[in-house]
Order: sequence, then structure tokens, then C-alpha cells
Amino acid sequence: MEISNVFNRSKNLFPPILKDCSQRLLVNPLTWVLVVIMLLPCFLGLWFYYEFSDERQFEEVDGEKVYYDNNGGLLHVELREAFLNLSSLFIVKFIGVLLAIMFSSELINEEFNRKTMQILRTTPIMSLEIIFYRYVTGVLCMFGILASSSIIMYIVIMLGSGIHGIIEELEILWLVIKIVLFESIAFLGIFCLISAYFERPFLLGIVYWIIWEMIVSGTQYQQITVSHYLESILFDGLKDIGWSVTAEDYGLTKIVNNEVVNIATEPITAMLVMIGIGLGTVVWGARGLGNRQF
Amino acid sequence: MSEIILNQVTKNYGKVQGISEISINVDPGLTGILGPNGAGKSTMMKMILGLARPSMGTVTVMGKDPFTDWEQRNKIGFVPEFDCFYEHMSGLDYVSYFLRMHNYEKQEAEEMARASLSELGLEDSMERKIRTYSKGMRQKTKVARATVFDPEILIMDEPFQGADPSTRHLLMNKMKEWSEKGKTIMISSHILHDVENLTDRIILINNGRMLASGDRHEIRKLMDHIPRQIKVSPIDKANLRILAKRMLDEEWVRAARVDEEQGEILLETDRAETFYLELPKILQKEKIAVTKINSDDDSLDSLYDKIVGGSQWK
Amino acid sequence: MKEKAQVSERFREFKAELTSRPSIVMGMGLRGFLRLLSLKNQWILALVALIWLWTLGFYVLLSTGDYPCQNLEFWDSSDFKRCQPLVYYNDLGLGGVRLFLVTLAAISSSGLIANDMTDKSLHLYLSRPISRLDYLIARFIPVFLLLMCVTALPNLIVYVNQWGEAGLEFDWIKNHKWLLLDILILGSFYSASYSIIGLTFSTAINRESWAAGAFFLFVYGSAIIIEIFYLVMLESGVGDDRILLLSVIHLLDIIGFYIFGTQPFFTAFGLEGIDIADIEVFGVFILIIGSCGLFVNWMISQMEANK
Amino acid sequence: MIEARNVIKKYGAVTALDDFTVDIPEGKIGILGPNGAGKSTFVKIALGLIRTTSGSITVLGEDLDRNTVDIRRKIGYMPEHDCIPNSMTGVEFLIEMGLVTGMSLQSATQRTHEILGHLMMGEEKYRKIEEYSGGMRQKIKLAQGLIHGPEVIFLDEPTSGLDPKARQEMLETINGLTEVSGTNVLLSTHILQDVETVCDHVIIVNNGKLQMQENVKKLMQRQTDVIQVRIGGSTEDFVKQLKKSGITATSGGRGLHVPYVNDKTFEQIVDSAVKSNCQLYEMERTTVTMDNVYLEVVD
Repeated sequence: MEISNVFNRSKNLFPPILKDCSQRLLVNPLTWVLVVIMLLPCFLGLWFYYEFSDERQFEEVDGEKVYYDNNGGLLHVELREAFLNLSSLFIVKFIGVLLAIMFSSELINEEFNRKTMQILRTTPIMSLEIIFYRYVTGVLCMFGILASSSIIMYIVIMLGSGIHGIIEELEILWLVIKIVLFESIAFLGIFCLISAYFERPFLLGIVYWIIWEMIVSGTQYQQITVSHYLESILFDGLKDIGWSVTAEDYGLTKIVNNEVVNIATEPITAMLVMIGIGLGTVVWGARGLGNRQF
Repeated sequence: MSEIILNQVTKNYGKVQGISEISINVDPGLTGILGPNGAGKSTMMKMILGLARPSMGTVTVMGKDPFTDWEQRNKIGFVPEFDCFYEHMSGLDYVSYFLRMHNYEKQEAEEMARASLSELGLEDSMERKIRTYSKGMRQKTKVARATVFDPEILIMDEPFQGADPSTRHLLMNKMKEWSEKGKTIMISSHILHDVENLTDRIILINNGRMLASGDRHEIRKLMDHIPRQIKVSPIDKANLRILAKRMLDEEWVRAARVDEEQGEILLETDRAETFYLELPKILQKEKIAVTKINSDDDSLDSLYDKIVGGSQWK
Repeated sequence: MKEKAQVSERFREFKAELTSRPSIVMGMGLRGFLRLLSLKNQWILALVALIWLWTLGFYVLLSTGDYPCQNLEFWDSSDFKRCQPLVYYNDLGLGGVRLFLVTLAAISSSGLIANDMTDKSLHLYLSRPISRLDYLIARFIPVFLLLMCVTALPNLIVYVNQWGEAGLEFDWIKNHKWLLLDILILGSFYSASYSIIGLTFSTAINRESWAAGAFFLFVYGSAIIIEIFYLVMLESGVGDDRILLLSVIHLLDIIGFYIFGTQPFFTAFGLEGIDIADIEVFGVFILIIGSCGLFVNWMISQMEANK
Repeated sequence: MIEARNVIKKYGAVTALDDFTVDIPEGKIGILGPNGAGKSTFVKIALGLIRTTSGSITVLGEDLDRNTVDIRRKIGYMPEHDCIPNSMTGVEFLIEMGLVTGMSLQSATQRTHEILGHLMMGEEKYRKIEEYSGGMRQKIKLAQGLIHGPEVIFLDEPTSGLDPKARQEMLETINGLTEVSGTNVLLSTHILQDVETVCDHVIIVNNGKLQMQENVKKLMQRQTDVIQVRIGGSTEDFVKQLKKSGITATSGGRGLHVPYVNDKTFEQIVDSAVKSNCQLYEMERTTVTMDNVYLEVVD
């Protein structure tokens, strides 16, 4: 009964929230500052392209130009490393988290500050609905921004190795986009929870990120961090593509009885855990909002 | 049955006292809530809205607990004291956005919002961004948002603050209209004159305690230990002293003062009911025509002053 | 004798005797200066002390070693205390002191107008019998005096010390009157420029801490970026010295060198000799200061007109 | 006190004051008008804070075009919004304002304490302003306008946000101001009852034009043709009795409205009350209120 009601309502509730919240997120100057910072390495890529485009050597295979560097290595193999490093270290670990903190605070905490949350609390909808639709909008926006930035970055960086290089390494791009999606789902949920309970989500979000994610993620008990699951997906994806990577490169090991043990999680499990984290934190956040006194 | 029932409600925010042991029943119609700043008016309103949960006691709105029962919130409208806008929206967007939250279709929501806003005199500016609105327009938008879905109960916290007299007049007329339709309206205001014009039913709060509630004339009657001063002015000034002398013969008149300049007699009584019943009879018997029987003590100002101002320590 | 009983008014009519506008402005400025130096502003005091230590320490350390100096005509000696230490004063102003000077300017100027704007007491000041320009001058004086304290004052002490070394002869001062003038001009030039730019930031960003940060980042960020850019261009051989004019610090330094009449040389990279026409340098300078002044004036006039 | 001749003020395309001419007498003057009618613009022009587009304005006999700054020595201003620094104590702030106006330190200090005493501020004047309540902040704002003993003081919404008691105090203070020190008051407000209780004169502005200028006392004495009656006991009986004497009472607002014909009507009301054995709480011919006047003029 209840659930069908909620479902029926969703077609009236979700569109305006989607419209308003995505507008608010996309018009926010801070978002664009982050996007610009995120795209700065692209210019570096462009610069490199123009600087060294004369020095590349190429041969034609099936009418396509395959580029080599001076030492005879495939150029796109070198460039894909640059892209992967940039996206996994810079976009996922730095900009992505900042964007999640910013979005969650804009979506939820800002409404407390503007006191529109009080009005929303006097409308006949559950607090879960208030928070869930906002969360979904946030995930969509964040995923959209991160994914499109990744694509732009991919194209710009791989430009050096010609069309052939761009097509050859598309798998890496899909992998990055997948990671970005799950990152949005998990981190946004956690920061929404923080926003729903506390007054200063920026500070607490960064404290959580530094103390929890950065310090715990390399240790014995790293399964309690989101970073672990993200790294697992990355590690497994790269293995699938056929890179020679070890779990140690991604810190997915722990030491038991002086032996190094691989603790990388299965990608399917990792994805399910992240979706679970996202939904769980949203439900928990909704409980916090429902019990909140004004 | 009363729409809103508060039973021995106490609310503390941490160590800060909000309200303490308030019991009232609010019936349909207009009720004014008065009290100094920080007396607990807003806290009481939030309790009724289900925004806060009482520390002790129970709140019942239309038979249900407002904090947990969110489904009946479409019967309660709230006009907060503070600004609560998405500044980037237009007034029309803002009202229809919240209508959608009340589960209305897009088309329907927009039409209702348009109708409600133009009823409140915002036809020309409802497409403008709220950012550019003046104080009065903001108040009107807030009221439009709270009333557009036709709620049974309307809670208004300082709806007149910062509004110019025309806006205030318009809002008051609307409120009277709604209360005649049988809705329950609770309104708090610092401007006693406005409340006096709107309604006789008041609730007086100070320091989180309820000091008085009910019809203000009834309240005044209960306070008969404070003598009441009544002004009477005869048409013929020659009758001033005669009437004063005659009135002093009655045992329930404690004092009389003649004010020649204003042409009136100031009578002081501690049995007001008898006074009001007997005075016309005496006037008729003595054949003295008067143009005015009036008491400054009857105004809300003086009532407020007497209850909030001094009597805490008595 | 018995005194007569009397009753006086509770609140009497009052006509204040009011002073003239210049003295109001001076008073406001001086009170602001004293407030900056009060014990509450520990950071400002610490920075002032640091700059003084730096200057005097520099002087004491250098007086023993050899330092490039133009020999004086009277004493044919390469002893630092006896030579005309033009280069010294320049280096001092542009070396380490520069970092602290900008920091000090950022901290001290950021609050002056920003605080008035956040709590809106600006409206009250403007409804007093002073014009907008008077208000700006009154807010400018404290920073100016504070910066003078750390630019001109220590150098003057060094100057006096040198005079003492030279035997306190009046002739020495007469021979070095241009040096004295240069010290004063350089000090007031730096102080005035930085205080005007600082006040601009204070007006534009009406949050004290943000204004200080923005001022600092703007001045230093632009200096670093332009220096790197300049180097890159120099190596590729397409360099144009005019690019240095885009950085506030470099612009002020170039003018500082003009004031001392020494060969313009520049930056930590030790590049020497730049080729820019005087008119360009001063043109850019006047443009920057003028636009800062106009901007502040415009911002405040906006506040008057609106609510 | 203030004379404005054909003042026009434009902000870009918006005309705030449109050929505004007024001659404001001395005393306590209330300025009324809807939002955006040009009240604040007029006050700011009179303060010399902004210049007119055209037209001339004279304050206290001095032409503002020539003398925008020095005229402020004779004027005090209390703005509408909160505009006092939180970091200072009340006394410090007032002395600073006095000094900025050009007083010497001694007279500023002495005057500060005198004013604060008059405004019934006790020990709290040595506390930080951030700890003050709304009423106290408002008092400090008023005090800073009075510090240099101005001949005119502009008050912009002095009672907004105050609770009834604080409002009462504020109004009494303003009322006392002219009596004690002869200061002229120019009061701009949205609360019409403030004007009724405080002012001698009222000016209504709308659409940048002067709509009305009238003496408040005269205005308030205008009587309407309605007698307000309030009855205890059975109202129905009373209405029936009145009907017998040929008078129809209508219920209005609070109580009954009885049309006034002549003085006989009062006697008939008294008779009816006796006959129906009711208490007669109130019987008075209603007068014009500021509300009526305002709505008549503005709408």
C-alpha cells in the first residue's frame, strides 16, 4: 500500500526536484571551478601534442596511422598510462571527492541554511523521499560531469597517438567511467549522510576523507573504506583488459604471518557493496532528517 | 472538537527552555498568539507543525500526532517568520514546486499557483525571480505557498513583518475570509493593533509559559481584581458633575474624576459586570444622554501590558 | 548660607562644538592606526617585529662583509659603513622584506573596509559629516602609517647610524640628502601602493579573511606565474620585458629602482637589465592605482544608493 | 524644516521621485507609503547621501546642492537595518561615532553617557554589542543618531522587529525627544499606529509623488457615521429592541455597528440596552483611523 503510494507519487515529485537541483548544481560557480581544475591537465596534453607532434614516427597499417615514439615503443601504450594515472589519482581521488562533498552540502545542507527544509518537512512526503530524489539527482549530475570530463580528457591526451590510439584504448575509458559511476554512488551517499546530521559538511567531509579514506585505505583493515572497493574494480578491470598488474601496485594487500596476501575484492561484490553503501547511507540519512528537530 | 490540542507540552532545546507545560485547545477561526521576543511562540508553532517533538506532553492535530503522521501535512499550511526561498526561482515556480511536492500534476500545479498568486495581487511580478522581490512581495509569496493547497489549518508566524500597510490590509482581509470558511488560523504578530482588528481570541505567552488564552474580553473579566476605568461623556457638559455625583452614590463605583476639557467622566470600578448592566438604567432614569461609553482598559494593548508587563511576581 | 533648591532637566538640549573635516579624518586615521598596533592584533605586531629584525640584522651582518658599494668621495674606503649603500637599500626593500611587507599589507588592510561593509556600519560613517573621499582617506591612513613603519623607519635608522659612523657631521647629510629623500619616497611609495590595492580587495571581497587571502594570492600568484612565463619566453628567445608590468610586485620594484636611480635588475633569478620605456611603466602604474581608487569609490557609492 | 522643490530622482530607467514637492514643518513628522514609493530615496537625498537628478532641496534653511556634507552636522540618521559593529562595546561605539562627527573626546564621552542614561541603558552599555537584544540594538542605533545633538533626526522603521513592550518604549523615547531637547523627528514606518501615537504631521508618498500632507490631530478628529456598540448578554434581544425604534444594527468586526443619525441615536441605544437587560460595554462614534486614510489615499 505504502510502497505503491510512494511509487505513484514519484512521477510528480521527481521531475521538479531533478530540474531544480540539477540547475542549482550546474549553475554553482564552485562546480565550474572544480571542472576547470579537472580539465587543466588536458591543456598540458594539448601542449605536449603540439610540442612533440613533429618527432613522432608512424607507419600505416590497414590505412590507419600507428604512432611510435623515438625508441620504437607504441605511443598509445605510453599515453594510456598517463591517462589512467591522471584519472585515477586526480579525478577519482581528488576532484571526485571534493565534488561529492560540495554537491551533498549544496543539496542538503544548503536547504537547511535557506530554511526551505523546514517547508519541505511540512509537506506530506516522507523524509526518505526528500533525501532520495536529491541523492539520485546528485549522482546523475556528478556522474555526468565526471564522465564527460573523463571523455574529454581521454580524447585530448590520446590525441597524440592519433585516431588509432583513441580507438585502441577505449576499454580504459569504459573502466574509468565505471569507476566514476560507483564513486558517485558511494561517496555521495556518505556525504549526504554527513550533511543530514551535521552543520558543517565541508569540514567533516574533508576530515572523513583524510582520516578514514586516506589513512585506513592502505592498511590491514582496508575493506571498511570505499577506496578499497574502487581500487578493486580498477585492479580487476585492468587485469581483464590484459595489463600486467599486481595487487601490490594498488595497495590491495595485507600482511598475515609475514606473508603478503592479496585481498582484492571480486568486482561484482565490490559493486554491490558500493550500491549498498549508497542506499544504506541514504536511508540512514533520511532517518536522521526525519528525527531532526527544528 | 478542537482541531489542535496541546496537553501539558514542554519543550527544551538542549538546556534552553522553549515552552513549558502549555495546555490549550484551538478551535476553528482566528487565534492570535502574543508575547515578547523569545517567549516561545515559534516553538509552539513548530510543535503543531510537527517540526519538533515535545520533550514532555502530547500534541494532537486533527486527532493525530503531527511529528510522526506526515500524511496529513497537506492539511496544514505554514508561513514562517524567516525567509525560506529558492532565490533563483520565480514566484510562480516556487509555489508550483511545492505544489508538486503535494503530489499535484504539473499542469494543475501551475494553474493553482497562478490563481493563488494573482489572488494575492502578484499578477505582474510572479514571473520575476524571487531575488528581486521586496519584503511585502516575499510575504505574499509565502502566504500564497502556504494557502494554495487549501489547508484546514494555517499557521502564520509574523506574516505582517516588513509589509507595507496595503499589503497588510490585503493579507488581513484574506485571513478574515479564510477564517469565515471555517479554517483554523493561528497568527503571531508584534503589532497588537493588527491582532485586535483580526480577532478577539488570543493566546498570551511569556517565558515559555502560557499566561492567558481565550476571548480577550473574557480574559479581562477574569482580571477583575485590577479596577477598571471607564470613560463616559454626556452630550450636555452641564451634566458632567451631576452624573459624577450620582455615580458615586453607587457602592460599586470606587472613584470618579471629571475632565472638563475633554467633556468626560472617568469612573473607576471593580465590579465591571454590574457597572455595565446598571449604567444604562441610571442614564435612562436620570435622563442624561451620553455620546460615549468606552474603556481604554479594554484594548489589547492594555491587556498585554497588564499580563505580560507586571504581573509575573504577583 | 543655604543653597537654593533647584531642579534641572533630565536630558538637556545639546549643541556640540564640532571640529573641521580634516581633523576628523586625521583623528579617524590615527585611531585606526593605534587600533592596528593594539595588543589584540598579535600577528601584525609579530610581522612588524620580524621586518625590523630582518632589516637591522641585514645591516649588522653586511657591515662586516664586503658588499658592492659606490665609494664616497670623502672616504676612500670600501668599508660598508662608509660607502654609499644605494644597493643595500634597494636589496633590502626588495629581498626578504618584500614577502613580509605584502603579508603585513594583506593582514592589516583587509579588515578595514570589509568589516564596515559586513556589519553595515559603513552606512553610519557615510551619514556623518564626512564625504566618501574623506572616509576612504581615513581608512587609508592606518595602513599607510603601518607600512611606513616598516619600510621607511628602519631604513632611516640605518641612515642615522651611518651618519653616526661618519662622525655626525652635517656635511654628510648635505652630501647624502638625495639618499634621505629616496628612502622616504621609496617607503611612502610602497606603503601607498600596497595600501590602496589592499583596500580595494577589502572592498571587493567583504569578508576579512578572504580578502586577505585573495590579496596575498593575487600579488604573489601573479608574480610567480609571470616570472615563470618570463623565464620560459626568455629561453625561447621571444621575450618581451613588458610582460613584467603585469605583475604588481615587479611593477612596483621597477619603479622602486627608478626612484633610487640604480640599474634596474630583477627577481630571484638574477636577470639584469630590462628594457621598458619610462612612460609605459608609469602609465601602467597610474592605470592600476587609478582603477583601484575608482573601483572602491564606485563600490561605496553603490552601497549608498541601494539598501 | 525641509523644503523640496520639483525634485526628480532617477535610477537608470526607474524613477524613484517624480516631481516631488513638499514643505515639511518642524515637529514630529511621519512619512508613509508603500514599498518602493520613494520614501528611502527622499530621506537619503535629504541626508545628502545621494544627489537629485534635478530640482532643489533645502534642509534647515541650507541649500543641499551647495552643502551636502556639512549639513550632516545638524542631522542625525537611524537606518532601518542592523548596522552596528558587533565587536565593540556600546559605549566605545557611541564615542567613536561622536568623534567621527567631529566632537572632542571629552564631550563625546560625556554626551554618550548622558544619552545612554536617558535611554535607560544600565550596566549593559559596557558589554559587547553582539550580546544585545533587539530592543537594545535599536536603542544604540537611536543613540548614535542623537550623539551630536542634531536639529533633525531621520528614523527609518525604528520599531520593526520589536516586541510590543520594546516598541512602546521606543515610541515613548521618540515622543520625549522633541519635548525635552527640541529635536525634530522625521519618522518613516509601515506601522500606521506609530504615526498616530507619535507624530504631529503626516506625509503620504506614493509613486514618487506627494499624495497627502495633513495634521494628524485634525485627521483623527474626523468622525464617521457609525457607532460602535458592544453588548454583553443576549445580542439578539438587543438588536430586536433597536429594530423597534427603527434602527438596523449590523454586526461588524468586533461587536455591532449602528448607523449614526443624530444624537438621539445614543439614547435609543441606551434604552434598548436597558430593555433587553444587556450590559453595554462600549458605545462610541468611531473616528477615522490612519488605516482608512492611508488606504483611501494610496489605493
